[in-house]
Amino acid sequence: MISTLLYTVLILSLLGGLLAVVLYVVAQKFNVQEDPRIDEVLEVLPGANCGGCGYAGCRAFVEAFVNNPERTDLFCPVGGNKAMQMAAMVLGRDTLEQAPKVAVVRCNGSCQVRPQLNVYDGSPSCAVVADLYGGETACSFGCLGLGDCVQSCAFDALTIDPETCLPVVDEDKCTSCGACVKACPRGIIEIRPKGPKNRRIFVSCMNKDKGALTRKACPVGCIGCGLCVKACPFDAITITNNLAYIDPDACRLCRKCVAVCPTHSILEINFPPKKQEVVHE
Amino acid sequence: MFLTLLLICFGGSAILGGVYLLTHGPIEAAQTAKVNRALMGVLPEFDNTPSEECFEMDLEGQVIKAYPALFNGEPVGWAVEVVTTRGFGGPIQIMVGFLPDGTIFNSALISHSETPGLGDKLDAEKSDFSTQFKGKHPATFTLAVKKDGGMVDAITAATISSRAFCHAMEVAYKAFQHIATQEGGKV
Amino acid sequence: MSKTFSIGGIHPNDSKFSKDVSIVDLPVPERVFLPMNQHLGIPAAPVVKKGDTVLVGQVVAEAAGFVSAPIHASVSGTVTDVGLYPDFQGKRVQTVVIETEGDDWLDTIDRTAQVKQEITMVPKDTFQKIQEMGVVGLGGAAFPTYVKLTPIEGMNPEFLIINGSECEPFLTSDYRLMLEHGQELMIGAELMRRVLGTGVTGVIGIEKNKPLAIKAMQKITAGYLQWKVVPLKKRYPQGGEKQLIDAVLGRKVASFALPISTGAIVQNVGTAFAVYEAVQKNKPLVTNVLTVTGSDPKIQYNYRFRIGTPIEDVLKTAGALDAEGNLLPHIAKVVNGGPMMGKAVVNMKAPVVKSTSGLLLLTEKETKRLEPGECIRCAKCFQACPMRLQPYLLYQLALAGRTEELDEYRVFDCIDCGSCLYACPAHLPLLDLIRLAKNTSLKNIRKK
Amino acid sequence: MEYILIIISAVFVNNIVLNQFLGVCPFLGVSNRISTAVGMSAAVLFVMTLSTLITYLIQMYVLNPLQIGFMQTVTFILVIAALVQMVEIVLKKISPALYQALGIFLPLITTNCAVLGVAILVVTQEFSFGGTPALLTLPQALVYTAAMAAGFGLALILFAGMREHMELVGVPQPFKGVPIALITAGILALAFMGFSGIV
Amino acid sequence: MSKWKIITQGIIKENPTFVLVLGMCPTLGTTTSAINGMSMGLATTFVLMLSNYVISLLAGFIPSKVRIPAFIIVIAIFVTVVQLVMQAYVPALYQTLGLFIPLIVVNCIVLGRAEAYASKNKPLDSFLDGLGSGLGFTLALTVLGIVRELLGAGSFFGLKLIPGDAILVFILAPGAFLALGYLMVLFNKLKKA
Amino acid sequence: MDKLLVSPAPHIHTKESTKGIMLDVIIALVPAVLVSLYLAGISAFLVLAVSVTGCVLIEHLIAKYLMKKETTVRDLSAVVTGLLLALNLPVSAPWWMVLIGCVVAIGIAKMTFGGLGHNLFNPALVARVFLLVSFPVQMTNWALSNGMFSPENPLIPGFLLGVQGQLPDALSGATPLGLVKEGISLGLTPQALINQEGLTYGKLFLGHMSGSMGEASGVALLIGFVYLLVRKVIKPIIPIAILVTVALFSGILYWVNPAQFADPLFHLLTGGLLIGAFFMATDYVTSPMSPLGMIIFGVGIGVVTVIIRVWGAYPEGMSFAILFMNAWVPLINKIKPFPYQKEVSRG
Amino acid sequence: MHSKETITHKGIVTATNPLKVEIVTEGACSGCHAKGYCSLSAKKRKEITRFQGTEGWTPVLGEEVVISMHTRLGFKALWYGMGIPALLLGLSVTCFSILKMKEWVVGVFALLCIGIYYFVLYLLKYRIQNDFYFTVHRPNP
Ligand SMILES: Cc1cc2nc3c(=O)[nH]c(=O)nc-3n(C[C@H](O)[C@H](O)[C@H](O)COP(=O)(O)O)c2cc1C
Ligand SMILES: Cc1cc2nc3c(=O)[nH]c(=O)nc-3n(C[C@H](O)[C@H](O)[C@H](O)COP(=O)(O)O)c2cc1C
Ligand SMILES: Cc1cc2nc3c(=O)[nH]c(=O)nc-3n(C[C@H](O)[C@H](O)[C@H](O)COP(=O)(O)O)c2cc1C
Ligand SMILES: Cc1cc2nc3c(=O)[nH]c(=O)nc-3n(C[C@H](O)[C@H](O)[C@H](O)CO)c2cc1C
Ligand code: SF4
Ligand code: SF4
Ligand code: SF4
Ligand code: SF4
Ligand code: FES
Repeated sequence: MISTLLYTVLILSLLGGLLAVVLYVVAQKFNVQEDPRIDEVLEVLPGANCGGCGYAGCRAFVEAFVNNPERTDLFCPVGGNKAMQMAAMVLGRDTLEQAPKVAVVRCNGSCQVRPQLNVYDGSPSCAVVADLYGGETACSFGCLGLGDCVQSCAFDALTIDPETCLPVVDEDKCTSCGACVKACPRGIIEIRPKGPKNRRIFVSCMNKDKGALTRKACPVGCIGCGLCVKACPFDAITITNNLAYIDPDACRLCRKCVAVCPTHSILEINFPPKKQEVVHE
Repeated sequence: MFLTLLLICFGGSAILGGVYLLTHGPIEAAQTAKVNRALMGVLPEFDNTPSEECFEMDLEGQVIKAYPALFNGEPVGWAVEVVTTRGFGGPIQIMVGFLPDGTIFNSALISHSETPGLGDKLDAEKSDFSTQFKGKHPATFTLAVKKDGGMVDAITAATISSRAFCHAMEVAYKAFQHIATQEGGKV
Repeated sequence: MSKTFSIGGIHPNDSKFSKDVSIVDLPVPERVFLPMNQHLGIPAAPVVKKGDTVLVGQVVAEAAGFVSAPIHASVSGTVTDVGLYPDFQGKRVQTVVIETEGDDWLDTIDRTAQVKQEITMVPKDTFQKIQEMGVVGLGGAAFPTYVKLTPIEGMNPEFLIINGSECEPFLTSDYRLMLEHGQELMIGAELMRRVLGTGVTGVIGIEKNKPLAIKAMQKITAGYLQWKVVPLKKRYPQGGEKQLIDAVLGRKVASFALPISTGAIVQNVGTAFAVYEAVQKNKPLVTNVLTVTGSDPKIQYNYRFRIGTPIEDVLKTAGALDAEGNLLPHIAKVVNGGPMMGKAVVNMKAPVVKSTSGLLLLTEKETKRLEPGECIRCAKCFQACPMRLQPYLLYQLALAGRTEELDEYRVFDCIDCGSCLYACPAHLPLLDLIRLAKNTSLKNIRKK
Repeated sequence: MEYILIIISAVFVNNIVLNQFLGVCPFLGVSNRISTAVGMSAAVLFVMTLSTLITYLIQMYVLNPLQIGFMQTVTFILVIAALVQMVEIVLKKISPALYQALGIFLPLITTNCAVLGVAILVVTQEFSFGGTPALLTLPQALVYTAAMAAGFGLALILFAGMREHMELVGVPQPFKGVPIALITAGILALAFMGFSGIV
Repeated sequence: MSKWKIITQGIIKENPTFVLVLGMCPTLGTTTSAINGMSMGLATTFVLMLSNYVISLLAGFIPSKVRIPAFIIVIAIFVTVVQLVMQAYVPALYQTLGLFIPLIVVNCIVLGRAEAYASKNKPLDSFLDGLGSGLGFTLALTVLGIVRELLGAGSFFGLKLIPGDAILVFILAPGAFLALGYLMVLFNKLKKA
Repeated sequence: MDKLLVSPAPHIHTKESTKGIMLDVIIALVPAVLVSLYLAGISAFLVLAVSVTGCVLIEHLIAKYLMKKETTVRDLSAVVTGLLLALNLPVSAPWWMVLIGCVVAIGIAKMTFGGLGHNLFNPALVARVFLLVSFPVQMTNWALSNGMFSPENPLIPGFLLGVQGQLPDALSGATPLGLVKEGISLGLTPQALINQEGLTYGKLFLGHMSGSMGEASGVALLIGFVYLLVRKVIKPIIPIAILVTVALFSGILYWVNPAQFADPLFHLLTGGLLIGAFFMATDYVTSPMSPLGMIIFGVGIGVVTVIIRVWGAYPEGMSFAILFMNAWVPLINKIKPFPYQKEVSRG
Repeated sequence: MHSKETITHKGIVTATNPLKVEIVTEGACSGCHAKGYCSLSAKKRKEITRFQGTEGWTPVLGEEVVISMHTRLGFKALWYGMGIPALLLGLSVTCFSILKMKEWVVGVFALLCIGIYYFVLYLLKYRIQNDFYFTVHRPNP
């Protein structure tokens, strides 16, 4: 009996000592003390693992964010400012506020207005069509309508409107992660600031052809006439390659350009409808 | 630092040793209880402690334990503990109780690793396979499954286990005969 | 057993309905469009401007680099525009437009039908001539022929293979050429052989579904010591350069290697004929032969056409258009080329070009793709692929966007033959995605 | 012959993962790279055999003679934990290059469950090869351990392949990840049932 | 966090089996019947509670460098205690659970909770945390045991519901994997709903 | 057409389709189905009917209500699974057991993985093995005279019972393989057993009803196999590899000790070997793609089959062997086909 | 990411001259949803120092990089570090058992053999090192 107790104590102390030495050395040398803040920050982020931040996954992003307090460019587009503020709060530091952004579709050529010249019968992928030919209509810059962008969106923010055959962005769901921008072979989608009160104005066309050609292909395309440039009091509009572009930072939403555009290719979003009528008169 | 660990080790091992010492008795008691329970099941009423009077013998290269049962000093039977390796999943250990004339009083499954749902029906709790041996005398009741020309109803889809059980029975009976002839059936 | 290539291949119905129709001249069109990218490589540079008058055979654009070819006027008349015009796929390319006035040829061109047998030109001049006359490969890729004939250091040509397999279903222009102009194209082939070197052996590979052509060419080659005809088993894509070399010589061209690395050079029969005309007749590549075909038995023609003729005009002559100039109602698709590799025509105002070998008119029933299902892993695509790729895997990897693995499974080896997509019983758009993946893969490789 | 029986039994009939349920976590967790699975298997084989050798000796020549068999669990886990770590330290000291290559190549060997399980099985389970059941001798014990590890490897490697297939063709969303792995393992275990009764 | 929440957290939101996928081996290996599964779960719970409690008590004294070895020793000791006690008082159960009792030592839940929770929290909370996690584990094992027993033997906690044999696979190895796989999907569906 | 149709090349496509291929397999199974109907009459019909409708229905329900997508039953693959499952069951299988089989085949083995083309294991075989392990008694002992379709039931006209249904002495018993296995364990020689039970090769080849329905007739299966080959639905590589391996392996054993091991022909003709080799090992989805892979696959099946038959607990090993090798398929498919050409070759 | 011929691993640059990169290896149970929970040895930090050029780009301290290595090298390391000793273990146990030594002596000797092997490996350290080199890349997003 006593011997049993003795041996027990002896053996366990011996082994415990041994284990302690080994594990001590190991802990000293290799063990990772995971920063507990990483988990805490992860907790406050949406955790979509979408890669919109430029990192391989949320965890990688958080690691970079926690370990590099000096980097102010790190931003989770999905969680937006709110999440970043909370993350910063967890770490006790400040973040730079970024203007909220949203995806906009820069093509007006719905299937009702753009004459269809042929019928495509290959695999339903914009990338394949773009590789093959100019598309079903005469505009070789416009949306192909097969929804590669829809597929790429992890947040169900995009749908193809069956009537216009154009993608529609659900502003509430869109996180401005930019996946659709990468997916579109035609470069139709742009991530733009949401604008004050979610109001924004942009040229909804990508056609870089000369005006006459554009007109033939699509009645609502930008013909590069330059009227909007003249109309804009803030020098926000430039024309390159027969295509107007409105600089979101310079634009003050005066909507003068919308009124003058002969092809109605400048879109205004979320403005009260009443005024819109005025514009059209 | 090491001191702390050593202390923990020390304390821990003390606790452990203590628990061991405390449970040591009950563990052994549990083991004998198990044997006793089995003995009670396979033998008619007795008033000695067969587990303490057990003796071992060598038969067919196997160490077999035999327990004598007495009532009022009279031998009322023998319990024989055998192992067979012919089971499906591994060794099967059973205990068989014989009346002095060789009639099987009862049998009990002590340990086995047969397939649940198939071979484990050897267990009296799971099927009445083992009850068919009750009260039979091996001289008149051939200890083999019917397929092999014996008189035992095998468990369906578990002929192997049934065979093994019969085999174990047979070994037990041989051991009993051995006792009966060698030791004269007396204690 | 006749020879064929060793890997994969399919057996579509060969549908050569127009094979008994002789080649006739297509009327000279009112206007021709001469795109500057009728060959692989750098587009040619126009040397005429609006208002210039030109004669047939006159240079309108010059080669703009080593891998490039000059372009000659195929009609006489006035240049009415030099600008961007959509090609048959709707992509805009630099084009010279000539309004036809009469049919006046440069007088240096020998327009007699008489076969000029004797070869007088030395190889060096022959080579020069081929370049000047704008001869490009007429087997499909339109690779400038003289580039292929340019010696590469360390690679000795041993064989010149004339590609008469015409493995694409429907098409018969090469076949008719062999029947009607066998002698001429043989002279063209011999000319090229001499350019490559006197030690080079000439081989003409013809599929067995063209027994008359085999016989005709065998007769003609009897007069040439270094030439022989190799009959080949009918199997698509026998005409593919790598497959043909495998079939004829049993040699295989490695990934990214030039065919010449196996000692072989492949030229199409049409190319050989063009070389004959260029060298012996001093005639630039301004005409070529195309087949207008389809399952409609009434529209079966082999035409010699002026390069730059609008597709509309060709189809009108063939009777495929109604009075208003619309396609007949049963025709759903016009393909520039064969059914396996040809490209669907989008713009019928666009012209047929140097390498156009046929206009195929398909009905909706024949060509409409069926609803794709799930890959049932039947391996038919794998068995069909002549490059021993795993199309089902490439397709799935492409869908998943796993580029690195696509390279590992050699997506860049795909020759676009379409066998896999043809063979898939689940009707998956295999090649659509493989092609996309291949293009990205090649882009990445070029970057490195 | 008995060695062959031991091997067949351990690899196919009583596969450590599919039948004995040891080392299930790493089985479910190791990536779908086949090379990683192969590497893991080899590493597990080494670690398992080495630790069994030591625990076997401890059980037979220390615990049993001293009659403190109840210390088995405590001693084994301490020994195994120390050993696994020690292999790392030793390798690092011996050849940093080797060590670094292994670090990039393999995940850490955290198969405690399987290692400890097998170490205990080896010293407690009785085997019979026709005769009276008995504990394994040292060489038998080592062969048994190695075969167990090989069975682990087999399951792991087969699984890596299947997982890769599933990743490519896709499984319905609710089943992604662990559930489909478990179900596949279930069907694999069904297939392995065919081997039952061989030993 | 309220004491109650500490307990429930481990049962549903962070259920060790269905959500965290920890300790798969005992989960699969001991659930041939409901009672076996439950016993295994309770044995683990016991170890979890006590080790959590003791580690939380000791945490202040143990230098962080030897934290892990100390934890292992504490846990191993409790496991051995469980082993001895079971051997003494429920030997039959001990036999059926077999190997998996000593394997509690390497169950990730136990060391994991010690490391992640007990070493940083108060003894009572740690005790409750151990209880919660343990109950979550027990719950999962019991449910799996019930399902397997019901399908495989037609009985419920040993009570025979249908006569004769049922679908035998479910008490054999393949059934363990299949049942757990589908249960996991079900649990996640229910959790979401 | 007023608008041109446009698509990437190629512009013509094969006339084959998934549905057509499945239909071919169904047609190829007709002889085997007819033989089992002829031999066992309405009992066979019942099993077939429950199995096929069960599989189709379950697939439909799962696709429509659980996966919420277009139903996939129109590709007929569920019918093939149902037919093959039925042919893998004894005629005496009760309807509920067949139904459990359907749930396992379609629900577990096929749809859980995502449906046609996604599954790793042969659905019909998963179901068979599942049932075999769960209900060893019903699955290995063949007894026609159970349930309502016994010859004693006066309401059932004799012809509906099939040829063997009228032979009371052939009504129950084990499969030939089971008999031989059992006998060998009792120390009899295979030859003696075969003679004793009257298992002539002719009978084994032409038709008998002791075992699964699909084991009934070698010749019916062969006809179906030839049909599949002629229609180019399958390549013969896998079946040949299996048969050759089994013949060789069992031949060697027989040569070593004819008293303990059955002869190769017996092995080839009994059990599910033929139906397995012709119809189940060749399932596209669960077999390798390349010829080399197919050989490895077939050889593996052959070896495992013989090992299980000779040494294992189960009398029959084909189903296990195919499932076991199914697990290897992804690895086998990893063997890259020889590249078109690595180095430039000259002649 | 799944390329077969090379293995890649994420790491962080901890020194630039000479280059040192720290990697974190995780436990085998990476499928386990509670990575942080089991910390017996779930995560370890290892330093990689043997690099073979950086493809014309200088890594910055603290930068995230990707290390890649031929799979072949991994197997080689495995073979040297664990494969051979495992074989040696088996071999020595067989030999000593055949010599009919006592079991515990066999065991101790077998352990000794492995010890000797590792010692030899230690002596050959520099020779072996020449075979093992890794490359670093920028992570591509
Ligand atoms: C997984 C499995 C477990 C089995 N378990 C047993 C068992 O425990 N006992 C047994 O006798 N047979 C068992 N068998 C069945 C035997 O291998 C054998 O088929 C049967 O005993 C002979 O059939 P019969 O009893 O119907 O004559 C098992 C079979 C398998 C496949
Ligand atoms: C799949 C495939 C099929 C081809 N089929 C033919 C053919 O039938 N006839 C032909 O002349 N060229 C065919 N080619 C083109 C040849 O590969 C090769 O480019 C041509 O014969 C070279 O001659 P050229 O330069 O004179 O055109 C095919 C190419 C591919 C990729
Ligand atoms: C850059 C480049 C250089 C080539 N140089 C040669 C050459 O020197 N000799 C030759 O025979 N082919 C040469 N080729 C031709 C190709 O191998 C091939 O014949 C051509 O792409 C036509 O292919 P196809 O007609 O089979 O489609 C060259 C191709 C390219 C892209
Ligand atoms: C040649 C061939 C053999 C088939 N064999 C089987 C089979 O053995 N079992 C089965 O469930 N389905 C079989 N199918 C049908 C189908 O492929 C199967 O249901 C898929 O595995 C389901 O994804 C077969 C199909 C073909 C074309
Ligand atoms: S719409 Fe585009 S930017 Fe917005 S969430 Fe979807 S993919 Fe991201
Ligand atoms: S926006 Fe781009 S990706 Fe989306 S449907 Fe249009 S072309 Fe396709
Ligand atoms: S298109 Fe490419 S992948 Fe398809 S069969 Fe031809 S070579 Fe192979
Ligand atoms: S041919 Fe189609 S269905 Fe068959 S393996 Fe290839 S992709 Fe899959
Ligand atoms: S419990 Fe995780 S490996 Fe066993």
